[in-house]
Amino acid sequence: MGNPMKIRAASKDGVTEIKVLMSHEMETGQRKDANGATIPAWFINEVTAKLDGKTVMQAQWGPSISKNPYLAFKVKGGKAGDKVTVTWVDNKGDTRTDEAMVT
Amino acid sequence: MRTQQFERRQVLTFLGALAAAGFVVPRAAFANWDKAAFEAKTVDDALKALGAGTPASSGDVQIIASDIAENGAVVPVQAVSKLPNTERIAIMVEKNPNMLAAAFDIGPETIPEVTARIKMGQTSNVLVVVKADGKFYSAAKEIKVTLGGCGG
Amino acid sequence: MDRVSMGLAAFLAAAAAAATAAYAQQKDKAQEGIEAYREALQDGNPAELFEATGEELWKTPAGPKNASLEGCDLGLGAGVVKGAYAQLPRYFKDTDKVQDLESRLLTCISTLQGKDTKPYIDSAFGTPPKEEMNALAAFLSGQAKGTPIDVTPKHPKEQAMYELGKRMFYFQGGPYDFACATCHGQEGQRIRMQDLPYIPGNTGAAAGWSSWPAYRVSAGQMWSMQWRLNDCFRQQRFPEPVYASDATIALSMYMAATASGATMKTPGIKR
Amino acid sequence: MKRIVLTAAALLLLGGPALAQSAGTWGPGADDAAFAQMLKASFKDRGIAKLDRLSQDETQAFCSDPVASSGPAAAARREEIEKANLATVKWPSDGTWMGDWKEGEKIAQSGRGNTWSDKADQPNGGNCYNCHQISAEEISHGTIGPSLLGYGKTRGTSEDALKATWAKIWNAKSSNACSNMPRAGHMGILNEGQIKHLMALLLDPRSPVNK
Repeated sequence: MGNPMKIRAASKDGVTEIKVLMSHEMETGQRKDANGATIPAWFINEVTAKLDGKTVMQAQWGPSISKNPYLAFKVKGGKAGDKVTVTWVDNKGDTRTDEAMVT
Repeated sequence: MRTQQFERRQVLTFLGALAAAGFVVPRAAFANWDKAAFEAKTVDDALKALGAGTPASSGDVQIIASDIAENGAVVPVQAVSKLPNTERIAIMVEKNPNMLAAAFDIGPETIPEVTARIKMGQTSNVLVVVKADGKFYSAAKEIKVTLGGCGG
Repeated sequence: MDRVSMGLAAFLAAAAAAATAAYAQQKDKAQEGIEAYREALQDGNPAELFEATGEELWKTPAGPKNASLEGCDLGLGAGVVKGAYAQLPRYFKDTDKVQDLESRLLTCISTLQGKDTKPYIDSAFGTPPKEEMNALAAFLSGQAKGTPIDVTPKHPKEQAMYELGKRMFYFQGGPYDFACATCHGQEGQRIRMQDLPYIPGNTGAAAGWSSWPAYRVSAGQMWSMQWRLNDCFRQQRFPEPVYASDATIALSMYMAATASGATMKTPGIKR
Repeated sequence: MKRIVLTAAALLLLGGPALAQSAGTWGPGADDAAFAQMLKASFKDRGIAKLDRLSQDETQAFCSDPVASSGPAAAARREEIEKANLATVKWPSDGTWMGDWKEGEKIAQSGRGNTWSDKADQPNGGNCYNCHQISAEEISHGTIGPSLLGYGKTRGTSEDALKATWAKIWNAKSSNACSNMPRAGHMGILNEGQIKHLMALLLDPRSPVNK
């Protein structure tokens, strides 16, 4: 299930800014371990964000996204107290969903 | 292909179980991961896979990033589209083995400005490709990756 | 594409000319670029993920005594975490020792939780169980963020630790004749593109001390101060310092006392 | 007045064990015995980095005290140390001074070697760019050492210039007792062939350093 995400969402002048930190190795599949064996690729490949139940962002990622990914974007609308839900799925099929309130 | 289908079934089973437990949003919320585009080894192949062909260079597509990265493991990049009806924003790193880093599907209420952090194996062009009103546009910026620290 | 070839042409032209003025300008641009990069990193610090893990470790009962670490006295009284990190290292009566955060945590892990601390000392950084120390350091240093560093050696053992740390700072050894002072003993120098804080001065000591523990983007790891110092000694070509040993605490005491008065910005984010 | 000061000083000296321990540059509690004890308890062998690396030679011991090793009083001792280090320099065995500047550039770029995570059989880097500007193309360079851009252009390749450069790389303490620069040849960091490549990087007119 992975570790919890850190989600921040703040509404100002009719725009909600959403910032998400995710805990993930984002292994490229290009690296080798100490014994010379290739470390298999392991990365988040899909991220979905919802604001107040409505999908506002769907991202597809490759292994070129940095370890412990950070994603920030802005949405028109949204107000304090609205619920932000972020879900990621990785290429091994592991997934995690976390929520935060807009402030 | 078989492997991919198998993986997908696994994902579905896993998600199904989680959904039943009330943990996740329905499966339908996810776009299909574009394997062809993400496994493309050249910019042209990736653009083809994204259906972008040869995107027009546009000043309305902006890449906000420092000219130099102190470390290639984490390079902050903001991709901005000033084009009306932006549907999709993709970030590519020309010299990475997996050159497509990310593709963002933008909802109608979402402002087409996304910030992400990408890996860069070496100094390279970073490309942002935008799909707006069904057409494709792009911009490029070179980001230098420096060798840092004592190198020991 | 055009931008690249133009950039390259300009770069080559500058290189060919090797004129001091052109070079200086280019260098300034490089410096500017690096500063913009560092600023962009500040926006989202993955250290926060480790702070969350550390908080859980702090609050969750564990060990033979099935106790949490919440009763740990970090110097401001049992269980007080707010600002405690900014006043470490310090002398502790119960152990009759000067301790930094991590050596103090080992004491609490032993006394409160009843765990054997040897695996914590001997395991490699970033592997269990020592990885817990990075998360705890992220959490506890975060609890001191924004508070002033307040470390003034008063107790004779604190004063001795400070002096030993200062002497350690200048101690040369190994095949490269390196001391900490080789890189951190002059003002305004760089190694490659990295500015080297001048540790014997307040500003430099503060630049270092107030920003560690930090998330290292190069490795994608959360580094405690002990890990930071361990890697300094590695690059110095020294043998390995024992985890939480006196040499590391002495150096920390020297740095923290020199940095006293500056504001804690922990946990930081670094290249 | 004088008497009072003297009395006060005497009192201080007799004052307490902490003060009595004060030794030279270092304050109370950091005398030789206490410091040696701390070192012994604080380090361990790892990989190729063994504890014997903490046993200082004369140069290292002298330069580890910033107060005692600087200033006019230390001038004679500095000169002695420089002489002793100069005597360690091994000159090129076959009379040729310069190798290939391209190889030299690679050595100058590399900072690898001699840490506990390195293996003994891998060639060491020279660490040069960590501290010096060398060729103009490399913008990621340190500033602890002076810029070497145009090094050969300003110095030429006279016997004196060749010798001075060789001696500096082989044993940097031969001309500056407490230089921050490692003694690449003397300490076995780089071999004769590698040093020749670095010589070429600095002095060969074809090297980018001299363009």
